[in-house]
Amino acid sequence: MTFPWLTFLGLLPILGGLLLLLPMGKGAARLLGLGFALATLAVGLGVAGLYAAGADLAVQVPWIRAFGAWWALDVDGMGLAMVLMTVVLTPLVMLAEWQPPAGRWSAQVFFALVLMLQGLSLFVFMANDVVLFYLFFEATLIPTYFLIVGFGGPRRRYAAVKFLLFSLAGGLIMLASVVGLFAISASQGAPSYLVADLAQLSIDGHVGRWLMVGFLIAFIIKAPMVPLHTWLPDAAEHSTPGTATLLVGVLDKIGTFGMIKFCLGLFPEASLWATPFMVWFAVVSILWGAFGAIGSRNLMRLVAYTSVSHFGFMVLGIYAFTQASLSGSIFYMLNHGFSTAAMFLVVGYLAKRRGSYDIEAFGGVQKVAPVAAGLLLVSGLSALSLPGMSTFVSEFMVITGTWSRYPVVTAVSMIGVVLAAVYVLRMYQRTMTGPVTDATATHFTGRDLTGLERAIMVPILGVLLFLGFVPAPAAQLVEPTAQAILAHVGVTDPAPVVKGAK
Amino acid sequence: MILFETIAEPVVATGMFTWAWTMIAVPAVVAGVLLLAGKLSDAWGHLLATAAVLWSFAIAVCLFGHQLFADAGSRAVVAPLYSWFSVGEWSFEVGLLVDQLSILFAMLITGVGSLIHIYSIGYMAHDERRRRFFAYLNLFIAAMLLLVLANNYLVLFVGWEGVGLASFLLISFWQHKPSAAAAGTKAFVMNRVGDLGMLAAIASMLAMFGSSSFTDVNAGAHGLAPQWATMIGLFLLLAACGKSAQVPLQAWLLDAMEGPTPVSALIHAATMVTAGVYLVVRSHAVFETSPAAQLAVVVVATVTLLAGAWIGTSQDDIKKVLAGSTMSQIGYMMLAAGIGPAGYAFAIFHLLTHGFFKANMFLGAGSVMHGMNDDVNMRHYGALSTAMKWTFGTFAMGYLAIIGFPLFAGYFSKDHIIEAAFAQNTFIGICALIGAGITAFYMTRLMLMTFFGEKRWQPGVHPHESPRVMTIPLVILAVASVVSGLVMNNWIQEWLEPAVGNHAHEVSLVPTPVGMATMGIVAAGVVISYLVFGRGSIPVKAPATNNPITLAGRNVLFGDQVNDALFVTPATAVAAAVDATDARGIDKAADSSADAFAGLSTQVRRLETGYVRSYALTMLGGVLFVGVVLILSQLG
Amino acid sequence: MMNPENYLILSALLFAIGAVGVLVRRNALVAFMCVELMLNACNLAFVAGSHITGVLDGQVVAFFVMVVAAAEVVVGLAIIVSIYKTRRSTSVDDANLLKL
Amino acid sequence: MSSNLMLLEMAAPVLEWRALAPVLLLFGAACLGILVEAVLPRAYRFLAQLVLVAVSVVFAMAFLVLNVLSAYGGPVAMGSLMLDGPTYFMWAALLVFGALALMVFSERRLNGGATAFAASAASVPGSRDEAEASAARHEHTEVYPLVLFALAGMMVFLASSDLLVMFVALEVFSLPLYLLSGMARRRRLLSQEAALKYFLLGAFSSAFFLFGTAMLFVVTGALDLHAIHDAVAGTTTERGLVFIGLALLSVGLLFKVGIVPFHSWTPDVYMGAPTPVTGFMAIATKLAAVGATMRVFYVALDGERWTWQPLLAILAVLTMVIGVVGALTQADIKRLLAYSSIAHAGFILTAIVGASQIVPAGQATSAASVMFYLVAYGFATIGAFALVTMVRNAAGEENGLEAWAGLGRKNPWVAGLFSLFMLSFAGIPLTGGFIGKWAVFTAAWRGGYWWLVVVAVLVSIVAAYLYLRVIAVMFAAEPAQGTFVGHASGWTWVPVAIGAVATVWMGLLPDQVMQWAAMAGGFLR
Repeated sequence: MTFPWLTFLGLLPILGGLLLLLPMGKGAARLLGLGFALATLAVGLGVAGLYAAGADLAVQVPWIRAFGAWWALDVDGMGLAMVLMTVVLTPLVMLAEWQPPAGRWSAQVFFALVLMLQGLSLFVFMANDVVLFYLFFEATLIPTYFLIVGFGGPRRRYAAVKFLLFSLAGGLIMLASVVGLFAISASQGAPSYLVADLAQLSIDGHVGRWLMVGFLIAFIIKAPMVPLHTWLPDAAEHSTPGTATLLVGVLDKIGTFGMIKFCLGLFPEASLWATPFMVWFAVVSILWGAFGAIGSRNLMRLVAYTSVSHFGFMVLGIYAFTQASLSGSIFYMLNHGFSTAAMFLVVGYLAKRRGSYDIEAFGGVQKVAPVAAGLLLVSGLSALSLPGMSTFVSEFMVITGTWSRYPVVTAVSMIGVVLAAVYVLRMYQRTMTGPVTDATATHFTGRDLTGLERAIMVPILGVLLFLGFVPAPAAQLVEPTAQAILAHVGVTDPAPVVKGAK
Repeated sequence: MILFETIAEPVVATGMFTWAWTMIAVPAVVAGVLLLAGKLSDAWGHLLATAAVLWSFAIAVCLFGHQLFADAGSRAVVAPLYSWFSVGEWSFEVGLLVDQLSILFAMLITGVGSLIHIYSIGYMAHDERRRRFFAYLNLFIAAMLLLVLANNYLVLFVGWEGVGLASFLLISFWQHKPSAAAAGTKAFVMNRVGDLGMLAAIASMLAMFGSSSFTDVNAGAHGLAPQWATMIGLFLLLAACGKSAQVPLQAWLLDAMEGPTPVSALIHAATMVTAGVYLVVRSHAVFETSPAAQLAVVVVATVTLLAGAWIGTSQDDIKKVLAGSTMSQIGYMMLAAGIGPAGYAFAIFHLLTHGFFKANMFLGAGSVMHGMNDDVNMRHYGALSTAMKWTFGTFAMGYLAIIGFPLFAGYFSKDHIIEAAFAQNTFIGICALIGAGITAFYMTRLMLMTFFGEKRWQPGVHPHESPRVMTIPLVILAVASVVSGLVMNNWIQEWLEPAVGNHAHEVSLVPTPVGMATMGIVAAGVVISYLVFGRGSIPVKAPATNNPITLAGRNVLFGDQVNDALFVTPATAVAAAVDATDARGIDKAADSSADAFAGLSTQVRRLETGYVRSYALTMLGGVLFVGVVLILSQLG
Repeated sequence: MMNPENYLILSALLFAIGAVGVLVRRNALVAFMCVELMLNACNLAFVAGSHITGVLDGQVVAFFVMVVAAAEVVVGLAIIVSIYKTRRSTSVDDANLLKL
Repeated sequence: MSSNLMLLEMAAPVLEWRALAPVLLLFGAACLGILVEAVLPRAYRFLAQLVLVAVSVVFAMAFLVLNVLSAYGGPVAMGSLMLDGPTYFMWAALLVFGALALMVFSERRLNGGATAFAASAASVPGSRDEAEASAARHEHTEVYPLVLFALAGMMVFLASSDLLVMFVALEVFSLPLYLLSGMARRRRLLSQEAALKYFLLGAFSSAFFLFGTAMLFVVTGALDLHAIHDAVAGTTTERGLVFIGLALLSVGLLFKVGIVPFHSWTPDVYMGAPTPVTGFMAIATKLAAVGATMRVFYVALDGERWTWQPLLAILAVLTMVIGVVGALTQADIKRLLAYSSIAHAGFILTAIVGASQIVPAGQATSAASVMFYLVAYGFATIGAFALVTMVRNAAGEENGLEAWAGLGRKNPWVAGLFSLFMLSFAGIPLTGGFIGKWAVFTAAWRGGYWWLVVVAVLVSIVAAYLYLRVIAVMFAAEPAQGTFVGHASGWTWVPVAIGAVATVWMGLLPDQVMQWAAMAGGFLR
């Protein structure tokens, strides 16, 4: 048996996190944590290399035999994209949170929780068994909860409980579906929770629909989509930027990831049935999130709402069922991770100096801290999907792909593109431009970003720019997943209307 | 009319043409270097940036020369760069199309761009953020070149948004001024509205043709269903309206004058705002398939050319007058482009000449402001013709060119458009004619208020001529304003024909009847303007008026008010409603369901009275309950 | 001979009286005696059942139940006495600290 | 007890000593324990009891394993006990949990050298007698034999295939628990009140159990479950009596499980009883009662399943809802855990309702799922109650939730482990609680009760809040004044550690336990 790379990849940070729970010096703890994160990054890149080389990474060991559950891990293009995003973002988050907020828990605990969260998330993206997925899906909530409660803002208790309850509610509804899957699987022979085996069952009709809805509700809450999104702005507002990055950038991806892998993968017929509803639902999210961002008076809330809008695009792309839109959605997931990370971290830098996330508290920062302002602008541009940023490519894929099937829906959703410009630039305008306010002068003069803070942004923006100009590798990575899913669902792209144009 | 078969397939780039990408890459890289290097490059940044544009200009000129001497069939060259990405059946290549149309643009952009870079060295000399300014300018040059050199709509769109970004950055360059920051945001957002059109157009093209390359779209356009041809045409028009400040997306352009004047000259007069015209001409095959879309272009153009002129008559800010004028002139170009094959070449012709004379005048205005302590109010000017001789002289060339003084650049290019308009539709022609008259009126007003009459200078202002580094570009542009019409008059139609599929008309230097009429109207405009503004003194403060025409003009035809009423206010209200729904609707529901459970919990706990006898009673009740259920289940 | 089912009815009545007694009597001792009454009602039912079915087990059960009841009395009295010593009251309604 | 009129001669009862050894060892040790109390001086009693307990439990376990390994089972003691898979599994579980609970009983460091039990349970609280007994460091080492009796009674209870034996066993394990409930060292009034309530209601419920038995006996003429099953299947006329019997029998069983509406005693008793006893009751009673319930319903009343399935389904819903909702606003941690135990009984009941008894080899029956759940729940319960004993104020144990505020700062380990157990109760993955919950839901769905699963899932959402609230209090609130974590000895820490490890182990790698449960999954008739 070859070395179980995927198991190792997921366990490494978890072990690191557990190790960090032991008493040790603060400096040592942080270095150790960072070391584990970097080691995980290295292993993650190694896994990517192996994947590229065509190695079979799949692990499949009986786990709970009585229920046909397997310790089954594997990565496809989408999974690998998410894995890479996670392993890259984690060390950056650690560096950005090198000094957790005063009066909260210690950096050691933060690092430990981040590592555990990372490991659990990695398993989520690699799990190839429904129960295994569910297990880690729910388990990620715990470290996240503590990350919010232990390090967040004034209303962190409320926000953390809200986050956990919304997520758990979704998760438990999904549990009902998971249980139902077993009953069906068992009634059709030997029970198995392997995704591949369940996909073979082609569960149609009412049963399939109801089971699909169970999964879908969980993912809708996770993604989050209107009207089950209100936990996100609160959670983001009352957590640290690093936590928010992991929460929105990585964890929320499980929502869209799950829709593709489980809703579409296990219930193709039911998913098609849900399409009209989901498409409009996505549009509502896009616009709602955008308007929410426009109305936000708090920077973290604003970024959170932008994410609601962006998740709307991802969902739209998923339920448009074209190669372009679906590939675009997956690519969007990757890009959004980095884009949100950039936004949250820069906002964090600003808030660390100003001591407030309120938009009103800023003004004229550009004059005294041009680098911070510039980075905020670039991050914002990535959020509004400016060409040259990878976010553009994915949004373009989603929009054009969806257009070829639902032009009217897409046209409505595109209002979100304009609103994106409004919320990003208005935010920039109100905080960074104008005359230098007294508060800005006090808090920002001579306190532009430090070298470390700038260095953290380099890989994030670097990825966004690189994939903006050279998106082909990422597109090639995710496209096979999209193809496979579409083939499984049994949908083909609409052919060009005008024949022989090309 | 179907003309696609006349379009030659471009040949693949060889030799010199393989260098075409450096036109874009060099300014882009320099922009990046200047931004990343920070203060290190303060000392030499502007020089490097200027050199970068000159490099691009040199390449453009070389390519143009190459094309001039090549035979007509191999002039259009495509230079594939790399495969951007592909998904499903769609693949998106990054490639450059250097054809007769794009090379003219490239030269205009890099040529005027170079002059403006040079001019800016002087103009921005005292600005502490000059390096950053040059970086943005270079970014703009790169994006604009990408826009015009792209060989497919998607890459064009990248450039399209890139210039939007550069425009945003440059308009709000003086960020400490809230008005500048707001203007930048406004420009970007309104451009984004237009971008939706672009995005929708590309999406439709992909759905229709499975490709967004010019070749495929032009080849397939005739196969479009009429409604889709119209839709794509309207989408493209929307895009063009946004970028070219055409009604109804015109409101941002006047505010854009908040940017430094070289920016206004380069971006908001000579190059970027004309991208809409380029787009329409480039997409001629689509428009030719849809008369409705063409009509829409013509209507928009006519409305805009009149609206812009109207605005120009009533503004006191010299740059805003010029901006109104720009709108109006672009209206002419759009009109020509909308007319169809008869007008394409004239549209481009006017675009080029306008690029020269408007850049000339903007830079001239900048020079005036430079001498007037950055005051832009013409009512504070007067009698500058003696104080700034070079500026005045060059500005006068531009003036003559724009009003269409015989043999000056505008005379050729605009007259052709008016003629073509008459050939299309008399009403449109008359509108275009009236526009020419108004143009003469407001430009004369500008000249009179700025350079003639008595001094109305504010205290402490000592007008002086600008340094050489600023006047030399003015001179070069003035020369171009004078001669470019004459030079290109006969040549351009034939040159562009393979690229845009226009019909070459016979053009002569002898005025046609329409040309005569135009001259008459223009003369009338000049005379009326002189009668109004040339004889009496001009009040330093704008006189109060109830004249609705003047009021509308001063308020930019209430564009902002309309936008506020139609979009900003509703959007703000929706945002507030969303906020309220989240907080008082959804969250409240969640919170109150929690409260409900807490209340329920209290009630449930009350069942635990602490009295053992009541517990026993509960048990006995339970027994009865069990019995009832059993009986019911037997019945049911 | 009486219909043995009457014994069952009697036992049910006794059982019901016992149950109601537990509900209505405040004195812990009396309440406990009512429980004993219920147990004895069961005994009656067993014996009657034994008679009806002809299986002797029912009668054996009665003996077991008596023993168990005796054990219950021991424990019960211990508890009641100790609480009486503390509170000077055997009213079950006074033992009302644990609630909600 | 199967004799009939034709065979009146007395046959000497045949006892399978080896099979019964686990039970007999415990009974024997308990009796010896009583002797110890009578014979040995105070100073040696504690040690002697410990030795007795240890020896008996270890040997009982050894015999149990031996019997399992040699596949030694079937009806024993003349058919009064049934040694089948569930019996062995639950016996083993009882022995393990009993041993862990007894360790917590033995903790003396926390309380300044005294156990959690009254120095002299018979003396009046606050009296001189009590003070003197305390001063003399008297202690009730009788608790050990009492627990052994209870444990042995429970083992018999869940194994008995005869309703009379079941009744006797019910009393055998209940009576010691009544006493144990009243023996708290602190807050003795509450403790005595708990004992009184528990006793009265317990006796009341056993009367119902007995009367139900009588009714079934009247109809079927049989006491052993198998015969009842056969007889009920053949009965067409006396359905009414069968139903009365079924209903009353259920009352007695469900009372012990803590099913609504027979749950009222639970919060009061859990709260009033000494915490180690609560911990023991919470799992051991539940386990034994659930085992016996399943045995009665699956073995004796299997033919009536269409009758009792809807009934139990409704009761399951009621139980889950009342348990969870009642716990939501509790301010006392033990009371909260009591309501929580009610809720768990409801979740367990869903699987019992599902009644999927015949499944392909290697898969889990309802019984297997329930047993897994009980084990997972048991480890968490033992650990949680052991931790409850450690949180103290100057006067002793501190159970007020508001006083637990900020415990995470004071002692992250205690708060962290308690959170782990809370998460397991909440059914969050990576804990045994999740796998258990998933298993019981699966069993319910398999039995066709998918709607019950949906309801259970919805209730679980509220339940999650309940446990989360405790975690939030410990970690997110500002530390409360005057509360501290006492220094416990290994007697407390070892059960906690075992509970924690087992909880995580069953959450991550549940296969082994699940296999055991699955192998043991069928009741023999």
